[in-house]
Amino acid sequence: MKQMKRKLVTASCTLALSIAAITAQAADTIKVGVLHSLSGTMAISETTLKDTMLMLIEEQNKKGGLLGMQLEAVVVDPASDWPLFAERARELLERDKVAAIFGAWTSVSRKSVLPVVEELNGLLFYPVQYEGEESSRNVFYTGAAPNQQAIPAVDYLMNELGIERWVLAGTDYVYPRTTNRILEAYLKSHGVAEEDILINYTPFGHSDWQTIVSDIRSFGSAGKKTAVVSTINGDANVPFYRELGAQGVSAEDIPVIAFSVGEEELSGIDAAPLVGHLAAWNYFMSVDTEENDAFIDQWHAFIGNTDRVTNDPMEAHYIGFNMWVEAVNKAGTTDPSAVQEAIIGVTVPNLTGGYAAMMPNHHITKPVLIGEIQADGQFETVWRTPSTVVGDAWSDFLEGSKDIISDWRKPLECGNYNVVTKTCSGQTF
Amino acid sequence: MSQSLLEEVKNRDQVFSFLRPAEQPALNVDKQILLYLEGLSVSFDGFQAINDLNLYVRDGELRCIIGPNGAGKTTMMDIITGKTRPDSGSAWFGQTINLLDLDEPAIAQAGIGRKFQKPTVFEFLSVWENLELSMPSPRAVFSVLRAKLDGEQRDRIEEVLTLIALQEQRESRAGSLSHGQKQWLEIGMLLMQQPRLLLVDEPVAGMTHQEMDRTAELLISLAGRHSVVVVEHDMDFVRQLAGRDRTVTVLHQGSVLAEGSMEQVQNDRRVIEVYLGE
Amino acid sequence: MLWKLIREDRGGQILLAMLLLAIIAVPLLNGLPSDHPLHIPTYTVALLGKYLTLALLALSVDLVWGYLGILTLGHGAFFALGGYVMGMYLMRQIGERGVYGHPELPDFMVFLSYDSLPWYWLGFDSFWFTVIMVMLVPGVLAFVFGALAFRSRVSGVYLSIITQALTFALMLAFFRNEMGFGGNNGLTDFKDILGFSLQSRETRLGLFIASAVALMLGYLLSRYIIQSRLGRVCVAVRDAESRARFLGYRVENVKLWVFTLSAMMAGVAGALYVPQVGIINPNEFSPLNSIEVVVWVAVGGRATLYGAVVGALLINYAKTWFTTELPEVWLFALGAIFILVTLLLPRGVTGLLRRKEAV
Amino acid sequence: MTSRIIRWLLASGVLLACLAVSAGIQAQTDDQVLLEVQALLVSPNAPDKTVAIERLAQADHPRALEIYALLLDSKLYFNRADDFLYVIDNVVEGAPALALLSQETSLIERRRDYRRVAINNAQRTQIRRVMAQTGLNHERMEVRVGAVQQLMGDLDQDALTLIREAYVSETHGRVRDLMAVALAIDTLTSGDEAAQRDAISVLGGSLEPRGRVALVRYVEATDQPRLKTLAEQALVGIDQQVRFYKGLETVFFGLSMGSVLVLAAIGLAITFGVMGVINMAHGELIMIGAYTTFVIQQLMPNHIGLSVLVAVPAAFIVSGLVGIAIERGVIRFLYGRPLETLLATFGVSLVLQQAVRSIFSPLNRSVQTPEWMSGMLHFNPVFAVTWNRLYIILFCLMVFFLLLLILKRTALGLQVRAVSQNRAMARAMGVRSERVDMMTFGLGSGVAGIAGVALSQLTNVGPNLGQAYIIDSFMVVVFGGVGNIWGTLVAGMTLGVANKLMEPWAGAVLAKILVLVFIILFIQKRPRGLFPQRGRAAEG
Repeated sequence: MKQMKRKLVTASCTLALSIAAITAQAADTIKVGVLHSLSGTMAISETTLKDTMLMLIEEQNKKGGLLGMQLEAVVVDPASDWPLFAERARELLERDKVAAIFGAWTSVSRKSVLPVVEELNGLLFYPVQYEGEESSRNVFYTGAAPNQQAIPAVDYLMNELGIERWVLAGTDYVYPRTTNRILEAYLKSHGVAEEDILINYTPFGHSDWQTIVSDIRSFGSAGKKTAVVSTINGDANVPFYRELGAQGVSAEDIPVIAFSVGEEELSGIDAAPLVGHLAAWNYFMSVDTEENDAFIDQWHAFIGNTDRVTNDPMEAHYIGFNMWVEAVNKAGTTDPSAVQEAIIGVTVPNLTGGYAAMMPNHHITKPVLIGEIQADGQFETVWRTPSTVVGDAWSDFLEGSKDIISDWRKPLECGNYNVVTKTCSGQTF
Repeated sequence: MSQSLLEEVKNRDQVFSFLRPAEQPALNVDKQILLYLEGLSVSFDGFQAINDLNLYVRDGELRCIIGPNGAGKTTMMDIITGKTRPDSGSAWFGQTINLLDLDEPAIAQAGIGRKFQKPTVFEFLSVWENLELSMPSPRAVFSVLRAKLDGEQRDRIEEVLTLIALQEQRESRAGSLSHGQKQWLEIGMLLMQQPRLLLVDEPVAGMTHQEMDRTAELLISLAGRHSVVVVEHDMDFVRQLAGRDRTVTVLHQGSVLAEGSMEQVQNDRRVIEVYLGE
Repeated sequence: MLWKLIREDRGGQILLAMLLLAIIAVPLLNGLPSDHPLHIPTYTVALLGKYLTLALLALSVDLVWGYLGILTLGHGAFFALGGYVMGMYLMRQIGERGVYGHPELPDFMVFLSYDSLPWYWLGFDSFWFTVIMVMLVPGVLAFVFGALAFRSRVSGVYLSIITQALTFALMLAFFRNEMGFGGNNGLTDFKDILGFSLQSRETRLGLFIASAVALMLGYLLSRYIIQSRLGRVCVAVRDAESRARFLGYRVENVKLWVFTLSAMMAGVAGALYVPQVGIINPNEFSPLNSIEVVVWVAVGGRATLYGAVVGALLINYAKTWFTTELPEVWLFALGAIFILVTLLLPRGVTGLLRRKEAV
Repeated sequence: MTSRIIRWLLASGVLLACLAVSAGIQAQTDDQVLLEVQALLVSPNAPDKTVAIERLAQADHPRALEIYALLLDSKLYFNRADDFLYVIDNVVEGAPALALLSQETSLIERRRDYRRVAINNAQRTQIRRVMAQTGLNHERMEVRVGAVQQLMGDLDQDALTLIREAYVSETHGRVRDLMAVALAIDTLTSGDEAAQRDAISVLGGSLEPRGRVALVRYVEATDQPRLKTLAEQALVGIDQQVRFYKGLETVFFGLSMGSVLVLAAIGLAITFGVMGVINMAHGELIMIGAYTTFVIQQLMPNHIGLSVLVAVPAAFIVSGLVGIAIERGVIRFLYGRPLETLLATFGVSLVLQQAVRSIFSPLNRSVQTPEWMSGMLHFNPVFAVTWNRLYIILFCLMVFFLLLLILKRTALGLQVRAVSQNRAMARAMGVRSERVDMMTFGLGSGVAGIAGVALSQLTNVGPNLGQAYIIDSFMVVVFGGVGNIWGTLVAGMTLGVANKLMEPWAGAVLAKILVLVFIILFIQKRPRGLFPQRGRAAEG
């Protein structure tokens, strides 16, 4: 009994002491938090981003660090567990006093972290495309908003391929739901009839696509050119594409355009039957620019494997990290408030031969690229927007949000300002 | 079914039957018969375990049942105690209680106790607690939650402890008892239950000769106040129990092959055939 | 009266004493200046509070698994339901402060263009209604499920697997956006509880104390049951179910009531968990979570009650430590713990310290 | 081949016209055309490539088909330094690059120097259309069907002329029917009432979706009431048949989903049903089977078709050995404590998952589908089944009956049944129960590995593969009745078909929830599943 008591006491003491010890550490480095799952279901996507961050930080240190100090990465594992994301973020900010956090994947993890970074006034750079409808003082969205991915993609299909009939297929969660609602409104505003739109939702990890692919085939045999806009997420894509291949749905008959399938996802699929299907991103590994070549070489050297691919969220981290570095240099400090002020308007090169600028709504400018899948799992760009597109936090096609704007510059300093009621809602501080 | 329910709902002059507490009629043994088994049949996957079985046990009788393996002895007990539903036939406890309407706890509360072939006691509870749980008392969850032992009940447990010679082990875990002691404890639990009918399945398996003698004595002493049905393999023991005038029933292939005194049964040609042919 | 419940329970005595100590000491230490060596940051307070709610969940599992022998692989469902009920209350508390500034509808409903609150969201603006529902919703589900399953004598492995099916079905259902619970994103961005900001130090301390008190009450209640004759009937049912039946006990009723009570405890744990972690999402229904809880109990020592608490604290502390320090090793470590504990420590880590065999 | 093109070109009015247009450049040699095409193809502008493709067709270039094929297979590259076209199989340093024009082979020094000549969907369609025109006379029936379908995508007069000519000499029924439909679609818009009547009857007798579309359009547009009625009747007839075949298709989908469930569950039915061991690591054994397939494909990259066949015994052995290791290392200490095996094997599953993450990385691995498993078996235009699903159903039945044979007819099976019914007795009879346990568990695990091979053809090969199937597998076994592998078969197929029947009206998510709720309720009604073991053995 006594032993047990002692054990419990020791356990709680170690906990308290370890926390005390770390806070006492001297601040001769600038800490950067990396918050990506290394275990659990999300590890499949997020591990790569952790490595990307380590590479970028290492590179920056080679260049002499930041403000004369070395950067130090603090890597933690939220283990694909959403509450753990919040806990880890709090740990990074309170215990490790990181200057910025790069991390999260999927909206739910970001939503979990959001209250924490707002409360502790941290900085979060979120690198994945998302549904929009959010703008926080403390979060910088370096992935695409729907108007930087979905809408240009539909424009392409409509104008270049003459698509008249649409299947909107997605996994049942907020990103596909919102994207599809925006697209539905957008399509209807372009004169597409109700019966020419088929919306379908499937659960996470859905593995039996026979019925849905067969439905798509019969929907597409009505004599009008049909396309599938896929917001199917993660693991469900492989069986989906395999079923498309098996049922002989070729890209020439019914092209499928995906927003969540990138080079890394394709590396797990036999891409040969999928040649010609499409994806809309802001970056493709195949883009032929010097910056991109350098980035790929750097990545291959860092990871020690020339077969590894690069993808869009990696570019988002590249841009986000460089923007943060720039802003810190501009502000002369890593103090989050100063960086928040300094970062708006910061412009850094992206990897596709242009520049990305941080806008007042904490979203960035991006070109939109449409690529066709090639047999080797790469994308070939078939179309790109003539100029970059500004990320729109609040969609103009949704009833609730079309009157809302976001501007974090003084004097407005509001992420959701309703221009009709002239109020700034949802800001607790 | 739904029709009659509907009728009932319309008829508002009485309480709905499903709201009425299920009342058990009192035991009635006017005809001196405690247990009626008539035309029972049951089969498992085509195997006819019980086949048109008819058996009557008189109130206060000690009845021995013998039969080769697979004769249906245990299945018969299962039917009486509600564990197995027969495919056809009827089983009545006294004249008023239809056993086939009741489930195991209800049958136990109606006054039928059962001892298993393999001694089954609550191994993680002490001997005392085993007996405490066997005591007849309200079985509803909340009564059990608040139940306390009163002096009279303690005396009763002490009494049974003495009877089964486990006073020393009262605080021991039942799991730590020897095989024979477990058999005794189980019998003790049956006694605590104060059933009208005791079903005893191979009570002396694994007992020494002295223990066997004591068990026989005990069972014989119980007869009269309780009816006792003993299923046993051990012929010596059955002989001891049945004495000269108690009825012995021989089961074979799920039905009664012979019935009578031990002597009659032993000399029955069919019985000899069955046993020798085995 | 209370003392009687734990008179013979040394583990429980120590546990309750430590909880009492924590209730007094943690706020004091938290009040120390932050450079003091014994200062406990608010972050740790919230973490400890979370551990305590998980310990309460483990306790509720031990009650049914340790004493009734029902290996439930779906207790996470009751925990999550309690959490969702509390989450609904917290969502309603946001009021006009949502991003769309809608006076009544939570953000995700505006987002999915609901025009009014679904009926099942009504009433959750009242704290007391929520408190009742926190226990009632898991309780009713457990009661209905238990009434069906125990009456049909589904037991052992079959029961374990249908509890798993239950929580799996609920997980899929809550993932659906049509359900009106926010789908995959769940409920989040809570602002305050009973008018106190969830981000303030005082509220966090308050929630920590509430969790500790809930755990103490849960422990005492479980002890009360275990000490009574009902507790002995439970053990009897666990070890020889048909014997208990032949003694006249309505096994299904015993199981049903204890199971329901345990589910309500799990619901309370979930309700306290959600404000401290700030999010509730269908993943809490994941069958793997429920299995993990069972393992906490096994690690701590089954059928001891305090063992469940110790196991929950131990494994969760290990999880926090490993996923920070050695993320790649965490699953190996967790897997190894499962295997080693079942093979080598069937009585759990507290079994090493126990002299007398517990029931 | 080339001669056939020429023959056809001569016959074809279309390209005669083209040739006439290009008469001015008749003098150009083939090489000049190629140079022109090369310049167009290396251009970054997509329209230039369209012109290049057209140019090749116009010039009736002898290498046109070859270049088309290279473009479709994306084997055509250009060097950024010299802007020449190269044929490359595999762009890695040191691999050969064959210059398209000079036919000289060089070695790749830097793979970044070579860029693929990528074409888009529109150009792919363009190429296929050009190739379809020759395909109408191809010796293989499938190619001819494909060609007609390709041309039907855009039925202009040229295409119709070609089809009409080919129709005369065509002998194969299916191709003729398809051609007839194509011609009827055209006739429907002609003014001749008798011809239209015939066309309607042709279209009414066909299930070709394009024919149906033509009828629908005709009904909408026509002003001839009698023909309209006829067309409407034809449509009703078509729709009735389509509904019937849709129903058939749903049943097939259900059976195929069911066979996946059965495959995933049947190993569990042995370990769980026969031995009473709850193996939570079962899913990971499936995963190991799938990874074995991946490894085998890596080992024999040039024999993908064979690799899947090799993978079946390999996966059986690998998973079986892992299973035996689990049995020897963990489970044998826990017999008679089923609930504790659950916890321990859950630990094993976590370890295996993380091990796979460490060895193969957390990314999904790509397993290729062999040629013989891809494509579809067409019964008619609205009903076709995919070969891979068909093979998997057959495979599932094969595995099932093989197992049945092992359990019923072999010494091992006899011993397994003996041990599962009465361990002590079997031991007394001289059965070495330890060995039987080991073999049984190995058998169940090996079958899980085989299931992994099948699943690798349908879904992700990644560390989460096992988890996705473990709950479903348990549901199938419990629903079918523990200890009865017939039950597993019936249960898996039932659940698959039920799921698929519900999916169209309930959606995939709700269908799955309903199935789960159904199982929960069913277990209340029959606590021991569809085919329970009865009698004394079941009480044990």
